[in-house]
Amino acid sequence: MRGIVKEFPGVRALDGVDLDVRAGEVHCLLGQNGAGKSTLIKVLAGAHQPDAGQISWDGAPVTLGDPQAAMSLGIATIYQELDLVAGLTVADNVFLGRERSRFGLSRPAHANRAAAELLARLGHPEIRPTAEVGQLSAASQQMVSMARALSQDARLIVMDEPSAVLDGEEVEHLFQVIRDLTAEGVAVVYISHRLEEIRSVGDRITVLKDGRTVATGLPARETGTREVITLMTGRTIEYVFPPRRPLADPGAAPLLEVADLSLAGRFAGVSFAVRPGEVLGLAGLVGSGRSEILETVFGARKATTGTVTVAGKRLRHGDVAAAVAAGVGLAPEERKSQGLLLGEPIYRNITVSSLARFARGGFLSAGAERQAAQEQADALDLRPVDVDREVRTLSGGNQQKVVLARWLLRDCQVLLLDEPTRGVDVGARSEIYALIRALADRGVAVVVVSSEIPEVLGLADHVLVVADGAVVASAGAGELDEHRVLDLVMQGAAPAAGQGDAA
Amino acid sequence: TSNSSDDDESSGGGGNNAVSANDDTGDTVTIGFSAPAADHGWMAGITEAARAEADKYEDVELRVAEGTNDVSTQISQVETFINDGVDAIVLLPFDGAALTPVALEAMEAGIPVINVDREFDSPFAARATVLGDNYGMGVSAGTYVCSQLGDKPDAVVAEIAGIDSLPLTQDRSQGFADALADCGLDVDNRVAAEFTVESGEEAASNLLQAAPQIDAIWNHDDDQGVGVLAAIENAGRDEFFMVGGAGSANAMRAIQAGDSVLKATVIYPSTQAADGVRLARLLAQDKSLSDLVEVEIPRQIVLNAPVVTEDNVDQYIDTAFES
Amino acid sequence: MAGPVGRNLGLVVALVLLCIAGVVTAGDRFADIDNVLTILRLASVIGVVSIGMTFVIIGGGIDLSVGALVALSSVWATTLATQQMAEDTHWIVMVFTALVVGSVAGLVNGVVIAYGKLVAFIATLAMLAAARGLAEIIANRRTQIVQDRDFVRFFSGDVLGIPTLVIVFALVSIAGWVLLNRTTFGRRTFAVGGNAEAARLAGIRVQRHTVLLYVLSGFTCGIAAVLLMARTTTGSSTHGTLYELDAIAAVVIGGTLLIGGRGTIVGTVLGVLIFTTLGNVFTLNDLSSSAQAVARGVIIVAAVLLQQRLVTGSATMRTPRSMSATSGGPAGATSGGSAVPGGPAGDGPGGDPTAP
Amino acid sequence: MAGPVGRNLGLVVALVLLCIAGVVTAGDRFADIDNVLTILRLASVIGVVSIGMTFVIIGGGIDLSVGALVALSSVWATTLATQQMAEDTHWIVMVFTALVVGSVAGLVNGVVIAYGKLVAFIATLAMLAAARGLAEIIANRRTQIVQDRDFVRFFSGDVLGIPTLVIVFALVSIAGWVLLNRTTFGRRTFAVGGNAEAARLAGIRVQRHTVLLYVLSGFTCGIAAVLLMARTTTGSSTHGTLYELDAIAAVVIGGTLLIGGRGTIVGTVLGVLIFTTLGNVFTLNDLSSSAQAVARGVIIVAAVLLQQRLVTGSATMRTPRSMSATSGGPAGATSGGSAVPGGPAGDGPGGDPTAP
Ligand SMILES: Nc1ncnc2c1ncn2[C@@H]1O[C@H](COP(=O)(O)OP(=O)(O)OP(=O)(O)O)[C@@H](O)[C@H]1O
Ligand SMILES: Nc1ncnc2c1ncn2[C@@H]1O[C@H](COP(=O)(O)OP(=O)(O)OP(=O)(O)O)[C@@H](O)[C@H]1O
Ligand SMILES: [Mg+2]
Ligand SMILES: [Mg+2]
Repeated sequence: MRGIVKEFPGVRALDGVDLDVRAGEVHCLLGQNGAGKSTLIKVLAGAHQPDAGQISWDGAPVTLGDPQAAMSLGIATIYQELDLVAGLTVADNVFLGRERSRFGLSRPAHANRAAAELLARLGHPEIRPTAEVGQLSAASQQMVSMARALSQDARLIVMDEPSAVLDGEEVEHLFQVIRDLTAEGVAVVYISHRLEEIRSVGDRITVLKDGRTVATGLPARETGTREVITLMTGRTIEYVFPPRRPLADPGAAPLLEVADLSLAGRFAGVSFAVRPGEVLGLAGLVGSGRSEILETVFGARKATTGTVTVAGKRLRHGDVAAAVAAGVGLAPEERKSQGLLLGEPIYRNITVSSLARFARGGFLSAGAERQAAQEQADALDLRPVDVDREVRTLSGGNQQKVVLARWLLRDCQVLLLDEPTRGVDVGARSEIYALIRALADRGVAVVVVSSEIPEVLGLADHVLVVADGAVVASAGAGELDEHRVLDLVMQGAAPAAGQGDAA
Repeated sequence: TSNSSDDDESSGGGGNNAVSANDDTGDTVTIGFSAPAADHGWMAGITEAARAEADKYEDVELRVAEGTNDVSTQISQVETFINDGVDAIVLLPFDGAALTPVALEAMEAGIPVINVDREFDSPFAARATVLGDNYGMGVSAGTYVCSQLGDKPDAVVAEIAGIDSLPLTQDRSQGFADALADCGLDVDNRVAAEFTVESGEEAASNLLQAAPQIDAIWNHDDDQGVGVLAAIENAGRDEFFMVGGAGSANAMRAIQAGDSVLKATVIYPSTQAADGVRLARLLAQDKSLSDLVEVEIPRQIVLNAPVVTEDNVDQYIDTAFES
Repeated sequence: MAGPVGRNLGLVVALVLLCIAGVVTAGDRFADIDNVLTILRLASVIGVVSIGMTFVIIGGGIDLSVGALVALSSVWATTLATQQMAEDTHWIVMVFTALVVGSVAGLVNGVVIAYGKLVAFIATLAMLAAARGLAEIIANRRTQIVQDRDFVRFFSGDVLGIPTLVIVFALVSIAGWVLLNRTTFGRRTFAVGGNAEAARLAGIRVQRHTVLLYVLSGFTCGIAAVLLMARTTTGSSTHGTLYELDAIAAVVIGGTLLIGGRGTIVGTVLGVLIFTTLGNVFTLNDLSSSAQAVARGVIIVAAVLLQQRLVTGSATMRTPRSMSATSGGPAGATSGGSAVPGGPAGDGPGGDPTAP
Repeated sequence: MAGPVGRNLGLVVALVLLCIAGVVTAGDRFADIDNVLTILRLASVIGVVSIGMTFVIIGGGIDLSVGALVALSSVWATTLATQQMAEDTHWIVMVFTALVVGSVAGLVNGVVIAYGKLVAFIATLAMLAAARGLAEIIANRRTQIVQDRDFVRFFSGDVLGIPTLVIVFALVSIAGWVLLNRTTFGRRTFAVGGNAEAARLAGIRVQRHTVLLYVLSGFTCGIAAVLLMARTTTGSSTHGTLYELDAIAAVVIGGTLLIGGRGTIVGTVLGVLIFTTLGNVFTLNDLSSSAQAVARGVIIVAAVLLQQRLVTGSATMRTPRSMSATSGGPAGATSGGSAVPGGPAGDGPGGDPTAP
């Protein structure tokens, strides 16, 4: 790809990008949120038409007018937004657009068998080909996308942040699959914000910044983390967690108290307490039930038993509005479908939970509202700066900041964060870590769920390890290390199998 | 045969009086015409007859508003005519009462209104009124049924009404019930259709199942009657006779042929609006009805609702509307 | 999950209850075979249209023009010229004309929507007005009688006691079922309606597929016109009045989501049967049309509630992301204009329709 | 982005073109102030209903029962009992009755949809049938005449030459605009319609809000009933026939997305005016109603296409996800049943509504 330019109204997403990929290599694409990585690969997949530039395949220039053209060349793409059809089965999704039929009739048995083979190859034989994709966990859906790409017998597979929804073990498995592929001469373009992954699977690196190639062809293993970060951000960032400070008042009454909380069929007997200024981390495998614990605490799911107490006041089960009124905020796992009003401007997304503050007798003061939103946006270094932009046009990291800004504006006492750094680049990631710590220092009680164990360990004061809907360990962050957590997670997972994300 | 040729003949019949000076071309008059949506044959026939009538006069310019079943829209059409300063308005209201205020407004503005078919609720809202006789139609049908079944006190009589929410349907049913009561009969099964062929077929299909044995059916409308007959034929039933309504050419041909259950139909003239147009023209030109001694156009003309049977069908078939 | 019966359990129960009500109130007259055939015959015309509508709605669209297309097809197929041609050759000419007219009008719908990028609601509303107007102009607002006795005899006859109309309906339903569930076309319809962007990225030609869906709907309107011509022995510009609402209601009550991506043919057929049986039971009981209207409203609500309770009740274990459903299901509740909360379809109720 | 005019540029142009057509073909008769007032008076009744409908649709729902609610309110407010009470006290009793009846019926809609979790389409369709049936029963299918002269005089009078009806419409529109754009209620309506799940997680009581939306729609039906009672001096079960389609068409042509989350009051008002003016121009030109129907269909399509071209054309800088629009916009094209592809609203056309 040479000199690719793609303009969106108001944004020049790509401004002359070069990229060359060799057979059999894993080419990593790096860049901050909004650098243009996803846009670039969409151009490569034929989903976007470039405004300028040239794409060559096997040395010959080609035009990719639509996704089909790219596919027929042997380019398979796994998009960042899981682009699956929720209402169709796994097998249907795997072969969508390339269904095999005989006499016009489809052959479900045949497709199911083929899909099962692919999923087994990916290490996920538990995903049934006849299951409906909408019922699967995000991780399983990611596997379906992978299977889709594999089924195309492609010569180039493009993966846009495939590891974002996977936990450590699954990522390892993914890498194994990638190595198998490259061994067969398939080229892979791999996008991720986790630099350590790049090091372990990548061959060469291309770094994008503001729609331009700032470096290409760097050897993955030899290039230092610091150097890469500097290339991406234009500055040096310490990829570290902010220091913990001792609690101002270690004896303070817990702000959030959860006692014996259960949700039938999902998790049971969860108890914990978070004091003001404390960060509680929930570690565990994907599908262990951490998200559901958060959602239940928040009232988004109606608890079967147990109590949730905020600042001494018991919350009604299943009543989000009451939780919000009591000063609880949730940054949900699925940003786009659960967190954001995609079609609305940024400022409205930020103020939606604090409308009462800007209203007198129900009438909004638009000026005050926008200004308050703008302040939050500036404080979080949100890009673009213009809070009138629609949220849907923001890159993932910035969308996450919008959700955080919402609760910051609301002055929450208790903040529940579900995978707060998913899809967020290193720069922004550090900012978010600092932010979380700063909030805690202001006396907020924070609960963080993350699939990245180092993140939980680095960020939290206290860690709960969750496995299969039960808390299997509870310890201060200092008492645990990554291996210990993994052990706990695996032990917990083993006996109670059959309830995981097999679906 | 097209309707206009029928009308030519009919006007030839009624045109005997046209030998008078009334048919001489006078000052050109603009007449506004508004009627409900032509969603069934009779209503379509109404509008068409009005247009055809207007075409016959060089001195008449007929302005036809889009047929509508929304009274609010119809009101605005009349308002438009008033704004336009037409010379007269022929109005077949979707709902007489609802159109009364705007008709009053027109009259106050000095525009004579000829009310057709559905009566206003104020005598001042129209200069002249041409009415079909809905109640009388029911009475005629009922009387005919009585005449055929009078000796069978336990005869089963069924009724297939038109659009049930219209007051005119209620009038017809009332007349029918009253007339039947006179000879000790009553309506055993009643269904309502929507004046369309299809709804007639559907209503009749269900009706025939509801009543395994029937002696007589009165169907309010010959348009839907086509569907009713199709349903009867499909069900293979013929133990009863049927009386139609409105008097379409189709129905009359069937009566003439005598090979179906349809033995009679009650006329509900589809030329009312055409009469209205004539009256409007005369009013606008300050003329009078030539066959009357009276120098003024009468205030109200109620049209007869005769029963057409095999015996007298020849007399009516030429003025019937094609549906 | 769950067979067609399981998934449509509530509808089946509603229909059975309705039949019991029919038997109790009207006894033999209801249970009579002739009466059952009458119900089926009445269901045939609107049923065929509803099958086409099911495809359009699953594909994420809507077709308000079906009634008008039935009228236009029936009128065009019964013009003097067509009937003359039919007389000279064979009545199949009339059938053919109706099908072609319906399909071509559907094609126009599809092209305007897929390539002109008009909202389906507006495009087909415009077609509704235009097609009915055109039908009136062609027919000159007359009811056109079908002269060809063979045509009428063929379609209003029966085979082994089953009316041809009903057989046609059954065939169309089966063909629709196979097309939806057993062919590539069907898979793609779900994909296009469920997530058009994903479908496009998967290489499906979404626009072309959309056009085909509307052609299919137009085609079923053509079939319905033929059936209606046989049933009423006429072609008329008033045929098919308000079919759009009836068909959409049958499809939606059958569990198809108005936002697309999910739906079943079996549900639609049950929906049609429920509505038709309802009318029949009312008539057998000689209910006034006003009382019918009120009862109809109440029964519709009851039937759908029943369907929801039955299916979600028996299926809580199968519906994973039921978060919104259990906690008071607002997503569905308000996107109610489009989503079926609590999912009458029984699969993944409350599943946030916007989630991938 | 862009003021109301900019965003509705296409609609304004369409309306202006229509007016030019009116002036050219009907000259002074069209441009006459009386004629303009006639258009506005006609627009008032359906306009008020459309304002309520705009809220419901932006909130992700739909209300098919509006016409029936207008009928029911008008009938209830003109029963002998009510009129007697009004005579004993003041005609405001009739107004009050109409508003309460409309609101309560809307409440029933809302509760069934939000808490009973019925699809809005089905729930309000059922209400359509039930309310009209009830109106017929109450009125015994007779047209009820308003006896109170003061009532009629008040509403059919004018202030400074502007008819009271039009003033009411203007007030309702302004109130609607303020409510939608300047209050928390309006903001929540967008949120609930745009993403109910996200709205719920942001602490909005989605179900309660949904109920309020339908109550609001019912309330506007009550107002419309009062206007219609004044205009016709009657209450009748046939009032408001097919208002549901007219109102939805006006709302959608005004750029409000059927899937919710986006829409404007100004667009709706323009949509209403376009439809009303169209009918007026037709009447002035003495077109046959069949030809009118055909022309209406064609003009609707033309107007929407114009709106799309103008807004997307002049606004490429403002329309972010033009991806699908440029690349053959399938998302919008097929979810056309719900989305407005090419977005007449001018903002974010073709934004794939289903993508997460
Ligand atoms: N359809 C679109 N319309 C308008 N702007 C867009 C569109 N898609 C992307 N953009 C903009 O283009 C730029 C590049 O976005 P892109 O999604 O390619 O970033 P990215 O590198 O993949 O970021 P992330 O790491 O967050 O996924 C961003 O500024 C984004 O806001
Ligand atoms: N409503 C539901 N019905 C059935 N199963 C569900 C439901 N919601 C979630 N699950 C399943 O329950 C398990 C726990 O899900 P949860 O999202 O809480 O896990 P998690 O630990 O947060 O993992 P992740 O990182 O994927 O979010 C998953 O397997 C998920 O598929
Ligand atoms: Mg990206
Ligand atoms: Mg989670």
